[in-house]
Amino acid sequence: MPLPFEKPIDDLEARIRDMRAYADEQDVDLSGEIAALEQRLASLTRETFAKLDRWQRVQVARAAGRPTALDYLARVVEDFSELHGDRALGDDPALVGGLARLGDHGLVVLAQQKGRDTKENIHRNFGMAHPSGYRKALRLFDLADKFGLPVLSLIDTPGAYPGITAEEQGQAWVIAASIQRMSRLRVPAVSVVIGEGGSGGALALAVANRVLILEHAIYSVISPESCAAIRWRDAAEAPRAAEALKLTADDLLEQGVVDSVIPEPVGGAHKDPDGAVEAVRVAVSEAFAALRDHSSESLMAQRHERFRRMGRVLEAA
Amino acid sequence: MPLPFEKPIDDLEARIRDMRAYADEQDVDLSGEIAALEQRLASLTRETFAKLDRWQRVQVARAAGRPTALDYLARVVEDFSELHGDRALGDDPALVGGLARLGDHGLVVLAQQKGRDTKENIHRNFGMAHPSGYRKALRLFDLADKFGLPVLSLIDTPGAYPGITAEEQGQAWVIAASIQRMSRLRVPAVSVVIGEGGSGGALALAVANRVLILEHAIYSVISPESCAAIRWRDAAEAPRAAEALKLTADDLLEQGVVDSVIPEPVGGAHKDPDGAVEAVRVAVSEAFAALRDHSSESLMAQRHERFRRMGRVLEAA
Amino acid sequence: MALERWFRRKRPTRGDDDASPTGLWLKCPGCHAQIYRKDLIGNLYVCPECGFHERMPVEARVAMLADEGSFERWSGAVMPSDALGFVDTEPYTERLQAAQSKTDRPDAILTGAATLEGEPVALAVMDFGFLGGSMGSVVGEEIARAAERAADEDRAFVSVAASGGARMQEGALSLMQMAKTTVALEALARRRLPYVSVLTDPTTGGVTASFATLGDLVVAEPGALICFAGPRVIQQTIKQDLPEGFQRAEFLLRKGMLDDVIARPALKSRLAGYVRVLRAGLASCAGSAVVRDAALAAPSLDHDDGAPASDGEEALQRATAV
Amino acid sequence: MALERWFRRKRPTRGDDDASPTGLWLKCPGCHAQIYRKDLIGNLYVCPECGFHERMPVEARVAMLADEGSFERWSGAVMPSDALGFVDTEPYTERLQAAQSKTDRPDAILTGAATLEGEPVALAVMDFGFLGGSMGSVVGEEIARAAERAADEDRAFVSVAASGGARMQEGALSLMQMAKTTVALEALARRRLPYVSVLTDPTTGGVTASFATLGDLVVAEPGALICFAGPRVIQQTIKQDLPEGFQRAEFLLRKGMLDDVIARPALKSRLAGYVRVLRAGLASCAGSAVVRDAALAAPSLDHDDGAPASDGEEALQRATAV
Ligand SMILES: [Zn+2]
Ligand SMILES: [Zn+2]
Repeated sequence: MPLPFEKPIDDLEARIRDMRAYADEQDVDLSGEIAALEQRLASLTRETFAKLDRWQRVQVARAAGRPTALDYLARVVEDFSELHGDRALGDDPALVGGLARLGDHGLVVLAQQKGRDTKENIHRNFGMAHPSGYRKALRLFDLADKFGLPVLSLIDTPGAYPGITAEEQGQAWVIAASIQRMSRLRVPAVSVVIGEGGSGGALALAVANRVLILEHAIYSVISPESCAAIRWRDAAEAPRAAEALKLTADDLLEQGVVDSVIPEPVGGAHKDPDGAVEAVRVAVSEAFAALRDHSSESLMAQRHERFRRMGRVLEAA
Repeated sequence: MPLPFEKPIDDLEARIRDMRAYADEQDVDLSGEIAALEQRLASLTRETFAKLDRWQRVQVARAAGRPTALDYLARVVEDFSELHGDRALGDDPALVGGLARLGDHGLVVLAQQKGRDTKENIHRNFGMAHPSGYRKALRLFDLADKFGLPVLSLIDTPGAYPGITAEEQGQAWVIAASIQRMSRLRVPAVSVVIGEGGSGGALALAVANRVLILEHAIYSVISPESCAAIRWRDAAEAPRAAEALKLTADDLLEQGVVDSVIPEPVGGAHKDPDGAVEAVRVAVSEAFAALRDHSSESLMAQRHERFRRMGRVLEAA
Repeated sequence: MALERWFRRKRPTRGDDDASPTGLWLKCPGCHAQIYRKDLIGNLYVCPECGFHERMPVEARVAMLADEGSFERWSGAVMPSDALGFVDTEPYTERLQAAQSKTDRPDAILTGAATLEGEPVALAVMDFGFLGGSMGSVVGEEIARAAERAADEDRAFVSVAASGGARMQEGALSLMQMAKTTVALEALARRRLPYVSVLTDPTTGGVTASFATLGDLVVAEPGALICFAGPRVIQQTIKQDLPEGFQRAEFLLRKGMLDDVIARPALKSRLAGYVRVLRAGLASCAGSAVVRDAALAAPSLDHDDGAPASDGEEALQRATAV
Repeated sequence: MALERWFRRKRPTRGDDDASPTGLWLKCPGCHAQIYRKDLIGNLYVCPECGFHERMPVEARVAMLADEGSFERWSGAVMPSDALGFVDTEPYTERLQAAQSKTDRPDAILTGAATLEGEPVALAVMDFGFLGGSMGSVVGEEIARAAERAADEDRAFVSVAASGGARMQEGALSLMQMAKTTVALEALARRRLPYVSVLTDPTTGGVTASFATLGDLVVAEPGALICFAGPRVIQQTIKQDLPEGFQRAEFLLRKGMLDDVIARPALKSRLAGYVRVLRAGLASCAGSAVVRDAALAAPSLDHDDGAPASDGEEALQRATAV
């Protein structure tokens, strides 16, 4: 199902498909026409995605078919082996953790996993972690530090889960603890916002030396819908809220919240998952390569300074 | 209600009380007779308690009216201020923790608390801690290390609680973690077995530099009743099991499991709670005084060696 | 913000925000008794009838905690800015100006030096009356500077939180204050200086999920609402009623999340007592305790207040050169 | 011990202990199929029909894990003694002799060096067939020595637990093995050598509550009973039925207590993979990682195997003098 603004692209794709089928069936040569249409398709896609407004980007970031964290892990790292459990409350499928290899060194991986279909979405709680998810992260941060394993986190969550049990088990406490623990990592840490970077639940795993973001991913203090409900008293004003929140990759780069933007294939990651995965693989490898020879002390210091300077204030006269 | 073997002592006490009342009532001088009876009482008590068998000592260790951990804390340390919660599962009333002062330095205190009556026993779960109790201990060990606060633990538990929730929440995991964490303390740690030192649930808080035990307290791998049920298939054989387990203060001193025995007032701590509290206060103060100038490294090393050498093996020829 | 509205609706007389009545008599939300306003104020904003803790103005809080004449203000050197050009039904800049006029402070926080029963501390008190105590760049910066200056001046740090969460008008920059305040606390940890956090009604969202729950000790006032997600958000998510007392201080104490719940009249002496004990560790163990977290002792971690922040690559190079 | 009896009653065909039948055919406790004994053995004691994991003899376990010809036995230098003169319906000494004759080993454990897919490790495998795999002084000492020797020889440590808990015939000394094995693991931690713990059916009591759950990674075999208190003890305490699957490996995985549940055919390669990754950390971070736990790096913590242990006061003096 295409996104609303993808309708013309989708229509054009259908026309090309039809024309191909017709050419095959009738055994006529329409290659010239098809090539022309494909060129038009390419430029239409490029133009459409070049002028997406912020609300449209939110929709791309959440698009069905967009690769999920596990899709990236399958090829960004090698030999991913999942480790379960937080040793206290349970094992949270919304926040996947484990060991992997990247080139010649080991890696600890943490990934917020949305579902690829309804069933998985329910199992993964739509990528909204409970406290046990963040506790699992805390445990794996310790493991990473003990064995000198760099940490890769993939961010894709509407936010930490808001529910009775989550509150009872100290959702706020574990998010704060995760921010603190990650800031103290003695190993290189790289985070990639691959879809939706939702508020504190995203930040808890994104206190990294390098924070990368995919071109059409978003990262925000609040969802546009909730922001609209509060500030305009109408969730339907989400598009205006998205504009106001300045939550796109480019916005975040400008604000200094992310370090770089990973270009997506034309038409978005959901149009070419393999291309998106490869782009992330290259970006992640480069980010770790740039960090790997630094000492623990310099890595901590850099992470500390990176977050210490966040924000915009005016010095009083 | 006296213990079975205390009956003669109890009878003699009653006679003395009656005689005093009679003397008062009739305004006659019976001071000579009373003094003689009191002397007999003293020697009867002394003799009775000098030849207690192991099962009788188990009964003294569990006697109603024996001071509980909080009774000791009220006077062994100053300004005890309870700290609650494990930041994950709850707050366990069976395992009390907090800050206090001892002379000129601060202290972290952990205490297994049985009830002083049925209502408190239910509230305190008879001194049987859940995983959240041990998690609270883990948290306070961290606090102690961070601020250089010595740790005092008072041991009095039939054991860690055996129940569904306790197993679900990893009772074994938290006991192991507590043993490990306490062995790594960078501050002096003193443990006092004040009543019943029940198995792993007791050891979890007794990985100290100095392990003291009250004269009539016990410390055992299993309760005599459970041991009898397993080895004799009859819980009524508990007295034989108590003999076999060698679980008295003197036995443990001989085995090298405890470092010293704190004498109780004649007739046991329950006969003279104030005397018992004072004896513990002096012993604890001396133990900390002897430890306070050692470096963290030496304290850890001594604790490590203390437990590393436990056990009796024969080197094969 | 959602919370702020929720409270206005459900607890109209509570607190010192816009909606609080200014008459001579107040109706206590706890026992519904009519309380003479002066009696309430004289009793630290605690209902003399039932002990209900009303919200307390920032200056009254400081007066209650600090030894007489000991408070010296630190905050005020930084002012909020509208980095995003945020406009909803009203521009953010106008909301800021209104809040500044109302409260006579640049933003939702007051920090400064004080002594508590003689113990030197830095105090940071949030103002729920300023845009719902929301945390934007200025609140984050003042918390960070207060923690760092406390460390420099060998003071313990005591924060009194009251907040609707992150200030969404500053977008992701407000989210980042959660990490900024957290890393700034390391200055205290490096020097083994205690940080005691007091949670008051209400403490929510990004403040609860950052510095406010990272105290060496975390305590709360009776009845205070403390949460990550506000009750309304949760109700909308789960479509069922919330348990009695849910997210209140006493509930969280039972759930293991708080060291204690402390009534206001006892708060000062309890805080001073905590600081006193936590600063009375053994000298023989203090040295190695620092070694233990050698992580935190790295000199390059020190942050220069007000110095222009270098970019990431520079920091990395610089730190590496140390 | 209680457990051992419980299993005899409820699961008569499981395992390699006294009660296991020795005929050619076995009835699988999982699917009740008749399995030819040789097929079961040839399939790593896993039922070819349903995948039920039977208990596995110690030597078969070593053969399954160690690269061919790589195993070198370490254990055997210490023998159990009857420190308490323990007698119940039979003297402890006689029980020991019977177990030694039956298993042809001094006590309930086999340790040694091996490689796993080339990764050098120390292996410690418990024998449930020896007095229910109970941990007395010898089991504790062998675990401790294996961990320490692994550290000396730069090997990872892999333990395979199967135990009814502490050996009550050794009284409090058996309880102390929980602490002894725990402190011995520090030798590995100091050198950042991985410790992977495998829990098999059954792992209970003092073994679960000490070294066996202190692995950097803790995994279990399918269906294994893993607990602190045995099911019968809990049933007696709470007087109600236990939930389906309670205390089994899959249940504990859901409860967050295990890194994974691994079927026996995959165990070796998974363990080797864990060790490989955990030993492939960055050199640039390894140094400071050691500094971080300077606590553990204190040279005076090193324990001399077999050297006569000094008493507490001496150790304190000695350590202080360092
Ligand atoms: Zn009232
Ligand atoms: Zn079968």
